[in-house]
Amino acid sequence: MNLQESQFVSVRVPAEAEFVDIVRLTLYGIASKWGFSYEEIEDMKVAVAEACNNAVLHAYEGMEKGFVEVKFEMNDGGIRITVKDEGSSFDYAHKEAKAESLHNKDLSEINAGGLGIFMMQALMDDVEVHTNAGTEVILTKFLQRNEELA
Amino acid sequence: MNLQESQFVSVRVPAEAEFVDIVRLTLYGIASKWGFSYEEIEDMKVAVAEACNNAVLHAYEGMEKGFVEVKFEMNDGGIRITVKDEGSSFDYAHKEAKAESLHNKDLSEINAGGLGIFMMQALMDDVEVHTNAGTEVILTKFLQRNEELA
Amino acid sequence: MNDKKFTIQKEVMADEVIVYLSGELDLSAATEMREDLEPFVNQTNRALTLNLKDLKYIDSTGIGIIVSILKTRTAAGAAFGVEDIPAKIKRLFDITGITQYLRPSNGSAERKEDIV
Amino acid sequence: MNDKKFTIQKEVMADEVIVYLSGELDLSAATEMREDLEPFVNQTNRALTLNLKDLKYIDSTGIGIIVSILKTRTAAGAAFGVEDIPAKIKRLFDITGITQYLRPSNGSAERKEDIV
Ligand SMILES: Nc1ncnc2c1ncn2[C@@H]1O[C@H](COP(=O)(O)OP(=O)(O)O)[C@@H](O)[C@H]1O
Ligand SMILES: Nc1ncnc2c1ncn2[C@@H]1O[C@H](COP(=O)(O)OP(=O)(O)O)[C@@H](O)[C@H]1O
Repeated sequence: MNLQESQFVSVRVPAEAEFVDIVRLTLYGIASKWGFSYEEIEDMKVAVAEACNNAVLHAYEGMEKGFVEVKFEMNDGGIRITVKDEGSSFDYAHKEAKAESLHNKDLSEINAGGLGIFMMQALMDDVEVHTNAGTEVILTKFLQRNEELA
Repeated sequence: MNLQESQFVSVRVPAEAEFVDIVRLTLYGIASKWGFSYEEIEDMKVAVAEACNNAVLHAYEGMEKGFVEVKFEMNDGGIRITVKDEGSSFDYAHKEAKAESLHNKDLSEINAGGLGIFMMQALMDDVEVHTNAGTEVILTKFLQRNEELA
Repeated sequence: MNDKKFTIQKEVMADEVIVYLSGELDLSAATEMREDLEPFVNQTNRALTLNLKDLKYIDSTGIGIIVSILKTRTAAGAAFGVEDIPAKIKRLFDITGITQYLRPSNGSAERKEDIV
Repeated sequence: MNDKKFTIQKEVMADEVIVYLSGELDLSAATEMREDLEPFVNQTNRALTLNLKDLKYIDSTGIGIIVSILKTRTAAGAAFGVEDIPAKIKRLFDITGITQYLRPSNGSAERKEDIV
């Protein structure tokens, strides 16, 4: 599986709202090629879009808009999707601690934002975030194999 | 139009046959966003695939398979698509001189290959090829504007 | 930029507005949707219903807009409902926990009784 | 690699084989198509017809395969035809100049008379 492991596809778009659908389209092509189900692809589409939306909305605040680069790698276990921007960093540990759904909340307590990180975590098997230079969000989804193939 | 001119999308895939459809998919997303018609997009799909096929088949002969990178740029006049590999170079002027269709040929004279460069030229408004380090094929399609917009 | 991937259609009646959302409600559609619906969100004398039958995609951006409409309508004591939610959209509503706040609006319930 | 984007179906009759190509005939499908059709290309006692009704994409790779089948069949004096060519595929056949060599095979012509 060495060959497979070194293979990747990447797509780079301007950090603007109207290009996020290009990333979703590329994801669709790759993930269906690599054997993910319709439902899994839909989940990944939303998770990847959340990471791209954050790059569009938050990464380049107060500076010139840059790019978002999304890299898709397949290995034995699943797909690893890296969403990278070159914007300003932020305190992920702090934001992650606050990431939660609207369950068990009263309507007056909830507000319209802050669901992005929560959604990524809910929809993927693993979420890792590096904020050294810009932000790098690494989303992993395991490939469910058929009994026969296992 | 300065902003538009500096915007580009790029996609990078392994130089293998099964990834060329990802490039076609990305092209579809970009070109429909940028206002090209269904027919124009179909023409561009084939032209871009011809350039990618050549990178897959010829660029990395006798060496380790590398990547194909495809860059889509929109400017006032149209779309500029650059298909780039890092493989061995070739004599484009020589190949271009031989690029022709099967019209006016007898069946016994024709063979199954050699249509790629001809197709790119027939389907795009402009084809430019640089073969300094690897190959860079630059395909241009003008955007037909409506009367009202002109 | 051509190729409309998100569209909004409205059916305006005496005591209810039904808003049909179709296509992909993502970040690039958010401003349009907010601006387009604002007058109806603020009209408290008419029930407001979002019909999601033809909605193909939503993410936290769209869910955020729905939450904000919900809060405005609730604060104003005005009817608001969401109907015909496709399974794949419902799944995201369940995951985020917005489902508990969504029910078909009164307006839409009456409308359905009328038809049946 | 899942998600079959190109499929080949064959209808084998006493004196004709009709091969239905559907989906995208690109470089990644070329080897499969060549290997799959080889025995029928070499069977000169049966007419060979390619039906392209459901073909959505072709490029010089696929056109090259058709040219090579055409040359083999012509050299062997065996019937070969291509039928139901969608407009967008026909356009590429016209541009490359392959159209002049393609006609429905005898087999297919007789078949049609039988049916009508
Ligand atoms: N790529 C990024 N660059 C800079 N800041 C980010 C990035 N991604 C997330 N953040 C920060 O984390 C916060 C939480 O993100 P999220 O959970 O997606 O909710 P929302 O985007 O709705 O605020 C954001 O408000 C922002 O401050
Ligand atoms: N990216 C490339 N790298 C190296 N050689 C190339 C490349 N593209 C084209 N060539 C050379 O140009 C020739 C003609 O290409 P083309 O017209 O597409 O026909 P075909 O690929 O069927 O031979 C190829 O056979 C090859 O020798």
